[in-house]
Amino acid sequence: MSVHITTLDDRVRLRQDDSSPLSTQEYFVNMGPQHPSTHGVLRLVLKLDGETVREVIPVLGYIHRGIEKMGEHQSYRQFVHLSDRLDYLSALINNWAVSMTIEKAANIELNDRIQVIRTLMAELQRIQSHQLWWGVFGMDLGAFTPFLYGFRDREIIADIFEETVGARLTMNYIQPGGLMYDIHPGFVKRVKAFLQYFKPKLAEYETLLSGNVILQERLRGVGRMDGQTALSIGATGPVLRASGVPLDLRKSEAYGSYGKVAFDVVIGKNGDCWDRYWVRLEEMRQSMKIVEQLIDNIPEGKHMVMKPAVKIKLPEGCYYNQVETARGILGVYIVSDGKESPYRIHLRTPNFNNLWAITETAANWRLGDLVAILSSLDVVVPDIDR
Amino acid sequence: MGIITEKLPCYIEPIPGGSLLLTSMDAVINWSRANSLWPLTFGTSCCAIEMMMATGAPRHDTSRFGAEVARPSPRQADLLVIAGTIVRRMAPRLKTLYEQMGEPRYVMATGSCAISGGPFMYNSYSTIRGADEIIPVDVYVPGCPPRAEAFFYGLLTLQKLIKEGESVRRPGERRKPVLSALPPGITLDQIRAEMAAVLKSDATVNVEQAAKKLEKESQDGQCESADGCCCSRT
Amino acid sequence: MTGITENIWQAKTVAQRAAEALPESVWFALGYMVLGVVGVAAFIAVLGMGLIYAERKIAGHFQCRLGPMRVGWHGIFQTVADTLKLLLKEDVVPAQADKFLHILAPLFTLLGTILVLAVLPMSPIVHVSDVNIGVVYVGAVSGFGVLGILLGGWSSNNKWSLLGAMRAGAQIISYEISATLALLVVVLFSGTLRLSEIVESQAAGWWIWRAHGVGIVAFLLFFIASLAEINRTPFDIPEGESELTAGFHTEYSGMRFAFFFLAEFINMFIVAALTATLFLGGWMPFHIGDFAGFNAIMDMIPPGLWFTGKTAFLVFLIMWFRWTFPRLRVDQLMRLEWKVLLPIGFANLIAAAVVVLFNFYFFPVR
Amino acid sequence: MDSANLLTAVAAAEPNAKPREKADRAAVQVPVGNLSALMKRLRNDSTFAFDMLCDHTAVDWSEQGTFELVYQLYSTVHGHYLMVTTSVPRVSPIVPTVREFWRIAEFQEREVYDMFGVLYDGHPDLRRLFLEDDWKGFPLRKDYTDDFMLERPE
Amino acid sequence: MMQATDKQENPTRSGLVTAPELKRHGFFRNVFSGIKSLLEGMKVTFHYLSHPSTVVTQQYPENRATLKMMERYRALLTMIHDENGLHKCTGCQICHDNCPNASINVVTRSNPVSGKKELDRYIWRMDSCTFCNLCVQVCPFGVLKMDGSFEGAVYDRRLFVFTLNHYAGPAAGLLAKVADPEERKKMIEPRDRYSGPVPLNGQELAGVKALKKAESGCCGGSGGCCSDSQGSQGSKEMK
Repeated sequence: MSVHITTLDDRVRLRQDDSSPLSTQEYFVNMGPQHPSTHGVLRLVLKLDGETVREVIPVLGYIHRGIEKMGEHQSYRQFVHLSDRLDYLSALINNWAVSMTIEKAANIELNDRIQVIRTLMAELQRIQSHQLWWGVFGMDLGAFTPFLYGFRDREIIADIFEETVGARLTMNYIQPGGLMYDIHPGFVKRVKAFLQYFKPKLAEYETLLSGNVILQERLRGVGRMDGQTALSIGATGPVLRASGVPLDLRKSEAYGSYGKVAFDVVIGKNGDCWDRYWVRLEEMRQSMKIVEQLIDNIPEGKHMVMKPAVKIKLPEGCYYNQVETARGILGVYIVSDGKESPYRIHLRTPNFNNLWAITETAANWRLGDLVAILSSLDVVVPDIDR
Repeated sequence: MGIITEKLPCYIEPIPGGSLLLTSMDAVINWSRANSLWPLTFGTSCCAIEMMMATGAPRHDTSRFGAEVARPSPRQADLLVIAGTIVRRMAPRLKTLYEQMGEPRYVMATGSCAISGGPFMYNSYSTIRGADEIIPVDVYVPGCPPRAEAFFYGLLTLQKLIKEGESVRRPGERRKPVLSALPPGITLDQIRAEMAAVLKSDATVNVEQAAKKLEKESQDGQCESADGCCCSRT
Repeated sequence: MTGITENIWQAKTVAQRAAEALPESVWFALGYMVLGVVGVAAFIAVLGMGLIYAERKIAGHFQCRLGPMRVGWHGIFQTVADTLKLLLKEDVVPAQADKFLHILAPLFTLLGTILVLAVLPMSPIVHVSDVNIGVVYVGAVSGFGVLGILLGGWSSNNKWSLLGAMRAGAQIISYEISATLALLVVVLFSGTLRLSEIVESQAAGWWIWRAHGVGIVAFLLFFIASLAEINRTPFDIPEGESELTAGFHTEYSGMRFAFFFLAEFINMFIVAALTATLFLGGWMPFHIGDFAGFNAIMDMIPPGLWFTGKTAFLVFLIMWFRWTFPRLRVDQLMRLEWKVLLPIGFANLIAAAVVVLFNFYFFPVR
Repeated sequence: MDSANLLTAVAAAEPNAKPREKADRAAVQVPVGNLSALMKRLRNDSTFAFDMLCDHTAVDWSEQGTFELVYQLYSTVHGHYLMVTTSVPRVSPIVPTVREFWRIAEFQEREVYDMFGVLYDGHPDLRRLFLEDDWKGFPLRKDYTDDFMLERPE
Repeated sequence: MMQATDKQENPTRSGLVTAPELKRHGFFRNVFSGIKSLLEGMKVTFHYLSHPSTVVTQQYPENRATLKMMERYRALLTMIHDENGLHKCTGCQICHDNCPNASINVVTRSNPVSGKKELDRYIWRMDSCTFCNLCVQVCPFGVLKMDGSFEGAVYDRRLFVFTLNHYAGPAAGLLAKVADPEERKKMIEPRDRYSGPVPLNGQELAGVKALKKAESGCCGGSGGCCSDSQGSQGSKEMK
């Protein structure tokens, strides 16, 4: 048996290298939990050699709220609202993931209207999430204005959500058995107005940031990760696709209404920061394509196939289901013992896996590159910590 | 806080006209502090996004309040916006951040999680039930998360607190203005009228009593009760 | 041309007046000096606040928003409130810091900027001191800034601060070379080190185009290198917010942070003003060859306004850069200097020497 | 491969693996002793080619006195899923690590250790992931108690 | 790795878009294309500077009069009272059971006249509410709704505990059956919207006990601890 339990102190111990008089001394620096570019309360312990990053040790748990434990005490319907607070930037998709798992387990059949609206909402959420990422990415690289532009355009989708859902960030809209509300009468008009507005803005994004020579120099070849490593690390979403693996559950599983729409899977070639940047930008375009195809074809039907007051009980067994959020695959694992609340609920969150890519990619890059790589992985810390 | 705000008042007070000077000093100092609230770039979860919407989105734009200069270093920040859940592991760090901030410092708890633990109040082994268990909080902004306008309302409430509750005469102490007992948007008259409509004559007695009490308290300007509504800080 | 301006605006600096007055009365001379010092101090404070307000307002409009709005009319008193608050904010010196150096550092940074301001010919009359080796002096005293930054970063006892300070040190010293090389081009052309004489030598045309292509290259070199020297985007690496929290001034608060903050903005002004002085004719009006009528109209605009206008344009350009570009990486920054700007600078200097030596002018120099 | 074929293939590869009942997708149950060998086979055999470990977690069956460890595997080559489970006694929960096959297992196993106290044999850096190093107890165990935690009032 | 491409389902629709390679040119071309890209970026930002119509800022405290929330926006839980000031709540506890974190406490009493179980206080804790809307959804009588008034910042977190019902007594339908107005008056008792300082600790809050304790405490159940009768006018002064 070689089980040896370590602590962080063991991990951050320096080995002095005196072999050569020219050897430089490495040192540890804490980046976070409060740091502008860790996007929340992620803490990275960096082993630096001058400006060069030798090792990254992520230290987690600064926003670990114990959602899985709470889930064991809540009914299935109540748990959906907790999933909002995982990756709050794709709250609707998280709702969908939990609801879909429950629906599959309880054999609830949904009508087309619900599926189409869910797909629409998920794609809008994906665009919104990528808009925020674009802005923050620009800011992490020192350009402040994209941040503002990203948020400006994000507000318009927030309006769409606010009108139909009644909330701007934590939605609890997609529920087991349907949707909380039917879409608002003004929904279609607003979405179309958004599509019209956002297309030229996306071109502007390209001019302002993608075309910029400084940005290209900062991203080219930085933080390269090949497909095999990405798979081994379990990275999903744009991070995996940028490494050249065309895994997109929207395509391979074709849940919701994704089977009925035409869209392309966006992949990168080298798996560097530039590819991750570009994949997300292009995904916004693909998402708009999906929205365009669906927005005129919302079928009639009810928005709820079961009453909200009905208590859900899943048959005994274990259920695992995945959806593609804006950041990758969100898996929901429910173990039911036939009661009202799950016996165990586990969330396989995309950011948890994506984060560890930093340990593979950031070594021997500069501090500034570390920020770029971290930003290109687009982690949302509460999603990691749960 | 320096000489001006700590020692000077003791010397000025006895001089004839010194009291007036102090009052005008208060006005100027509080004006500058209220209008220059530089927040710390700190956010833990969902509320941080809405806070960024308020501070970052051009539609809302905190720079109108002079509060867009988000400082990454707590030393230079005046306002600590606790945007999001605070968990047990984060609590000591939050305390450190607060301690690193120079006086005057203000704390605003936005969102249910920072106020009370919110969604993670029960059955969570990790979530702190309210940031005020760790550091003193000046203003609470409800919402989950509060929208940008609600954030601004909180900022205005904080400005009111600074303008009315601070004085160079009592450095380090912040007296909270008379608290709003009623939910926003509801006046006592409204309640009175509604009650009267439902309950005709005898039922209004209760409300009248409450009204008298309210008036008395607002004349006194501060709470007399012993349970520490008017929190002062050291 | 020079004759006209000389007649209208007799160039006399505060120091010259003080020197003239010295034989008459020591007190009179002292008065002039005190006037100069107070003037510069007031000028710095007002200028700093104005620039910060302008930056925030302009940034706002670049970003589809309004900027400060609520303190006074369109937020005009915003920076006044900020300054007052910063002055009254608690001044924290970390327990582990080197207290003496920690306090000294922001003073050094501010000193560097004040000393440069002293020799800037803002107009023929507003000119505190006209040093005969003005160009050398500017190069020398602007080094105080980097000293302050290094001291601040070192004494804070914070790894981020130190990283920021080291970045600043490497960056500023490297780019100083390019800036000086570009500056030498102007010295070559005008044949003087005195800033007022450099301005006067541009009466017939500004160096940026009178020196053919050489002038434009030198102008660009100087402007880029100066941007890097004052740590503005895209070269704001020492205080790169997303990388080093707040860089070298992470541990500074209140008043001392305000010094750094102020110095940053005054430096921006100085760079703009120096560039205007060296390449865009300083307070010299814009003249086109022999169009006497046009030139006369241009002469009617006071030189102070010319100087302000040119400087404001350059300041705006700097702000425009800041709100558009991402920042470079440390090694890219160094590569840009040593592999791009420096060779170009040397080539340009040699070209300038050739031009001067063989007298390849379109216009007569003097 | 569809799930029936997959189960047959796994059974052929590892005779001790039995299909896990009450699962909504192809799932097998193996004894702890065979876990490492099976995982190696699943990872490297081209008929399986499970190149992605989607998820790894545990379930505390406190009444039966066991932890059930769950591995969700996915193959991007074949596009099939497999759930592998194994049971260890709660009193001595020691499992071989699968880190050598999938890098992410290192961190997922750390999470399971953090939450359940399952020990991984051969893990290079087994320490708490979310909680502080000196945290007492393992929160996701069913018998976890904590004087900090509040029950929801009824 | 690329063989996975072939295995994708829906091959007819499955296109792949690949990221473009960044090209490198010679030194001078690099410099010029670089400068061109910078200028293009500057053009974008200058466009916004030079077009004040692109400013999208809504000035919040100034636009309070015209600011209108979306009808579904969830910011404040309210109990619907009809034009007679009557609500339909029967105190059935369904909302309490469905509330994810017990932000709703429905306190019931037995009516002094009829002896029936009815609503005494409907206590809502805004401080812990997640605005998930489940209570509104599950209510069989449509008693609740979410209101859009978001201005709720206060200095004391105890002020986030609201009593939503205006009176303690039977629901509207039951009250309508009582013919005698005198008897009606006896059946109901007023309740302010704000219930006064209720202990914050969740354990203590649970149940009537805490409430009674609070009522007998310093400030009483009605007036509230520290009060400001100005209510919403407060923010106007702040300008």
